[in-house]
Amino acid sequence: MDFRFEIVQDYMPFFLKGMAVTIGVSLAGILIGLILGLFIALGNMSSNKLIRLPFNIYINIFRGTPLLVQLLIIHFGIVPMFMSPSDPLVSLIIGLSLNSAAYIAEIFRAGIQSIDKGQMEAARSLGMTRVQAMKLVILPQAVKRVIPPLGNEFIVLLKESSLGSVLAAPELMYWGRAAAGQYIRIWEPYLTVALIYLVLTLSLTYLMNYVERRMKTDDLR
Amino acid sequence: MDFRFEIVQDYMPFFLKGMAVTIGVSLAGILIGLILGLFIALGNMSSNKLIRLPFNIYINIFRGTPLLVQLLIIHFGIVPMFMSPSDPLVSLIIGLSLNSAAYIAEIFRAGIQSIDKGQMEAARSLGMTRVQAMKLVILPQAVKRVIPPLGNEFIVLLKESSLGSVLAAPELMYWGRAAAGQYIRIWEPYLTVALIYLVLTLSLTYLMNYVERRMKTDDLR
Amino acid sequence: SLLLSACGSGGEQQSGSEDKKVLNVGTEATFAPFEFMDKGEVSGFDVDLLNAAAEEAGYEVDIKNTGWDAMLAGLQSDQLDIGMSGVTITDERKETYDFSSPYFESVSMIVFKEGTNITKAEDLKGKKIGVQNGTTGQIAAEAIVGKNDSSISKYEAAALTFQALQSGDVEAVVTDIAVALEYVKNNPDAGVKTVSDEQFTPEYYGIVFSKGSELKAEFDEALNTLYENGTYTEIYKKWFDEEPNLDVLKEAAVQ
Amino acid sequence: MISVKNLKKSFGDNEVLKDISLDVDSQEVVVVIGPSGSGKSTFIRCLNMLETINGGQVLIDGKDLTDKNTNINTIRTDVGMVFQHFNLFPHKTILDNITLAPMNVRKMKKKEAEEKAMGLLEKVGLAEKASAYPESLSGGQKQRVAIARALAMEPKIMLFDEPTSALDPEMVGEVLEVMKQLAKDGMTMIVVTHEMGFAREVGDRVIFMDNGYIIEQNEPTALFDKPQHKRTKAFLSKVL
Amino acid sequence: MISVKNLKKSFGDNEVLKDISLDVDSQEVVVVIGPSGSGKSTFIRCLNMLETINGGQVLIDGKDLTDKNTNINTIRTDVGMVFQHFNLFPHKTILDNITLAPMNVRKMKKKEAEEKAMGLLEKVGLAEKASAYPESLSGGQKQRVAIARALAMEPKIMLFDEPTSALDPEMVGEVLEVMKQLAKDGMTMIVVTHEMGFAREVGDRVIFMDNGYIIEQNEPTALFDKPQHKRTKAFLSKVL
Ligand SMILES: Nc1ncnc2c1ncn2[C@@H]1O[C@H](COP(=O)(O)OP(=O)(O)OP(=O)(O)O)[C@@H](O)[C@H]1O
Ligand SMILES: Nc1ncnc2c1ncn2[C@@H]1O[C@H](COP(=O)(O)OP(=O)(O)OP(=O)(O)O)[C@@H](O)[C@H]1O
Ligand SMILES: [Mg+2]
Ligand SMILES: [Mg+2]
Repeated sequence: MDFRFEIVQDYMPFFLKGMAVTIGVSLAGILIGLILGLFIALGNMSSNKLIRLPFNIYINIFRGTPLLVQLLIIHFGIVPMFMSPSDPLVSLIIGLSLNSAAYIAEIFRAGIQSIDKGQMEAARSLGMTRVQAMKLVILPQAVKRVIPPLGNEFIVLLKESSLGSVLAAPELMYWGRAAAGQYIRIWEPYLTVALIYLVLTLSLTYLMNYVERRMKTDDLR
Repeated sequence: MDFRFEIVQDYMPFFLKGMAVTIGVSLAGILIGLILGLFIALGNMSSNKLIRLPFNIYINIFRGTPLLVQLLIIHFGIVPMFMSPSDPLVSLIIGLSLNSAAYIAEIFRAGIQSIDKGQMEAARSLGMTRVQAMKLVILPQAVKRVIPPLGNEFIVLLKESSLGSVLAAPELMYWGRAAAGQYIRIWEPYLTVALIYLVLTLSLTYLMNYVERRMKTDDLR
Repeated sequence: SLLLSACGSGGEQQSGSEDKKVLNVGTEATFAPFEFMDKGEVSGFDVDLLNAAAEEAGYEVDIKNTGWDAMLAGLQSDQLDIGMSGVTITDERKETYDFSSPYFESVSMIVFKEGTNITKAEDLKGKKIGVQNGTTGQIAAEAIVGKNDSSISKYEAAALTFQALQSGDVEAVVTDIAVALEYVKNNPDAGVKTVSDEQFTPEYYGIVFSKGSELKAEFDEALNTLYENGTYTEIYKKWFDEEPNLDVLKEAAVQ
Repeated sequence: MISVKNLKKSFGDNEVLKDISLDVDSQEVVVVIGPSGSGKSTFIRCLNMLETINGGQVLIDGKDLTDKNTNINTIRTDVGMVFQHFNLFPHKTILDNITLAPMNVRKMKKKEAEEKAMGLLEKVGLAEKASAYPESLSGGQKQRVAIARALAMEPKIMLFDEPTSALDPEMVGEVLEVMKQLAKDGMTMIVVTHEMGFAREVGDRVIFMDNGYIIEQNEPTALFDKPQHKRTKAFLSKVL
Repeated sequence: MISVKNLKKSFGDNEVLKDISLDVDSQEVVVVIGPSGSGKSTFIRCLNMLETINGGQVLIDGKDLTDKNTNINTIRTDVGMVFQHFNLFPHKTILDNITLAPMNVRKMKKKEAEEKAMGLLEKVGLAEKASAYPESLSGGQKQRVAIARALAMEPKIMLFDEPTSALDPEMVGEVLEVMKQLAKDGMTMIVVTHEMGFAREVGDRVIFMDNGYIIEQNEPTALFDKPQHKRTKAFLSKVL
């Protein structure tokens, strides 16, 4: 099979631009997802069943349906209510945020529940309210536990942002498809794009491992 | 916006056929992924760095690149070398298996490492070899710990099998796209397909919760 | 907030009442040579034609590569005024959208690997066929072997359809002549042959508007003008290197 | 100071406390002993509402814990608790462990809280560890910090749940020493422990619990040397 | 039986065993005491190669552990080990816990292994628990099963690492009783423990370790009543 490097060359500026967009929307997605996810995790851990219910539904819907469908609904059903015309980048960021929030909520829940029960009891026995205990004692400790799974979630998000190409958000995969469409060839654009994703995710993996190792050294158990 | 139910009706037989295919390939994917994943997990936990290396590379590549690209390479690059004509269902199953194996390997590793170190020490101190200790003591206990994350992985797989539509594997999403192509309307097919995915994943979630609860009651700690 | 916005836009009064209205156009630019990304720019036959027609009708168009699904959703939610993406006119689709009068006669062509025994459309029977989902090629092939027949594989993009041919997934690809020729041009050593057949009923591409759009009449008229004044022929020759058959289009428009 | 009447507590079908009544005077030191699973921990956890009470009544300093209008957080500031496994906050320095609750619950000024904390650290002999993190402390040191942390809320009552049983033997002494001092200073204390020496020396009263009941109670010497009940005898014969 | 010469062991930069030499005769019972972190666990873990040895020599029944040709799995069947936290296999019944190694390592027939296991369970007084799972046992019962499990491999030497320090006080006695019986039957034993009563009654020799060295060793009465070394004195004053 011949591999026409000039296709890669031609499209490289676009791939690089697309890479920047990919990184940007993924970052935005994880950051907003973090805030939402924390909120959802806390709601989903309420002792009141009725309060838990909507959070539980949220998590199940966003984890249970394909992100593609979520993105379409958000881009064409929801965002247009606030913004016209809706910008695919905005929709993509919203979609990634809402979707990752569901996963991040579960990460937070696992992290919080992994903190020894004695910590909550000690805090309460000193007269702290539940909220104070959460804020001052549990969450600061949970943060460390959730960093590795959050790193994984970021990697997942980075790859899933490629669905933005369906909304024509000009991220990496969008340009891969554009190149494939122009030359009616798949290998050159898709292999290049895959390689760029791999570089991104590997860099992240190594960064994560580094952070984890550092955290272990100055672990304040 | 009008919603034309007759489109859903027209395509329902195809959606149901597609659903069966989706379930089938996902099941095949997770089963093969389990066997491969266990093997990779054990390899990746070897004390020998050189043995670990290839397993580590495998995991990083399959977790680091978009599944779409993996499927394309497998279907158009690799399977044709062994099989002619190549069947997209076979490629989809291979792709899902190889991809999920990477994630399952990490699930197994976490499960194995979560077993108290004392268990391995007790087994070794009785004269068991490493392999015996693994087989007789560690793995049987790890199995319980990995069931919940494996359930999650199955849900992920179920949704990701929708990428099979790119290879024209006749799974659920493929028929959704076919319907969308015929009527050039997206909401009827995609919302229906999303609903079917949701039903599948929710059923799985409840099944999983049930299994988890049962396991807790007859927990043999 | 009224106060604030008044302050914010203080200097520049919007005086564009005489400016041409800008129409939002969606397309899926992976269908060379009709529409594709030429290194970042949406281009192709459809693009040139629509620009000319809009000019004629007194509009400006903002053509964005929205992707297929997004184009449809955009039309249905009125975020887009026009869809222009080599969309085949069918009765089923007319229930949802309005189409301009036909602007292109799409004749299907069979592409197959050297050595495969295909000389006419009937030879497709019993063979595995690849088509691009929702295109004229699909309609043509389904006319021969039946709707949603299991011998037909529908791919999302032309590139995938041809890749499937290369890897042996399918024995024949049915697609628009222009696309087939574009593929052969881009992949000279692909080892494929092409054959066309009168039996393929011609299909027509139309510009897509949301149901009941006033634009339809204006663009129909504009297209007519382009046929008459030679602009259409010019654009056609630029992209396909041959003379268009205008009579066919006019005839089809009457139906 | 503490008045418990017919206290009942179940976990699901498992009735853990069956009918506990007890009065503890101000400045009294009560030692609770009994076999594993007898409900000792559950009992003292009920006294600061770490467990919800299923029946009976508990009055702390006159306030009824079973009354819905009672603010548990206020009660808890009156009742300090020391746990078997210390439960120090690992992400905070020793000083911050002690000042956290005074500053956030009592809204004490940082400076004031820290001065007070240093005073308490002095008292438990760990002033020089103020800026260390819990992980760098030995078990005995951790438990002394935990005591200081509870004292920082100026409780009227201190509860101890086997404060020395997670410690290496050579560290038991230092913790008991601090507790003895506390008793001498007049703190009202309820102590679950297996340290019979401590019970003898410091306890005003020893309570023997088994199977959710208080079986026997008496002055330490009397209880240890002349247990009245068969079960008390059986238990003491194993432990002494 | 056991001969340790200039044993050295480090974890990274942390030299935990600095220069340990010791000979243990057949049927001898050696008790090891010392402060937390002194290296007691590390020392006995070296004796069945749960830790790799960094320097010196260990001979078990004449076989050199530091020799590469020595099969550690064979050595380990000669050296039984009992851990502080029992480490029973939670997914196996008590009987299966005991028969697992004999059947898989010694390739014993199931029937034979089970008969033997029942004999051992009889010996530790737990025959009626044969088909129970570990979770349903008390700490003391778990530890007795752990001892039976180790004995099922017919070891020539038994190592105990604080076998009673994770137990509730009323369960300590039953475990020590089993160990006393074992000593009486002539087993060679090395026991890390804080139970000074046991050391006095059963030990042939007591070894005091501190900071990676053997500081002092003697007959129990002599060591406890007339410690020679300052550090021994300091330690004993805290614990006795
Ligand atoms: N959170 C809980 N949920 C269910 N059962 C519990 C819970 N806490 C304690 N129990 C049960 O209550 C009984 C008494 O437990 P408790 O901890 O009060 O005993 P204890 O006397 O403190 O024992 P120990 O000396 O072992 O600490 C036990 O049977 C125990 O299993
Ligand atoms: N796996 C390990 N990795 C690193 N350091 C270790 C490891 N095991 C033990 N150590 C260190 O070796 C030293 C001695 O530990 P060891 O467990 O042998 O002491 P010990 O005398 O048994 O104490 P204890 O009475 O608390 O059980 C300690 O400083 C400990 O931190
Ligand atoms: Mg207790
Ligand atoms: Mg130890």
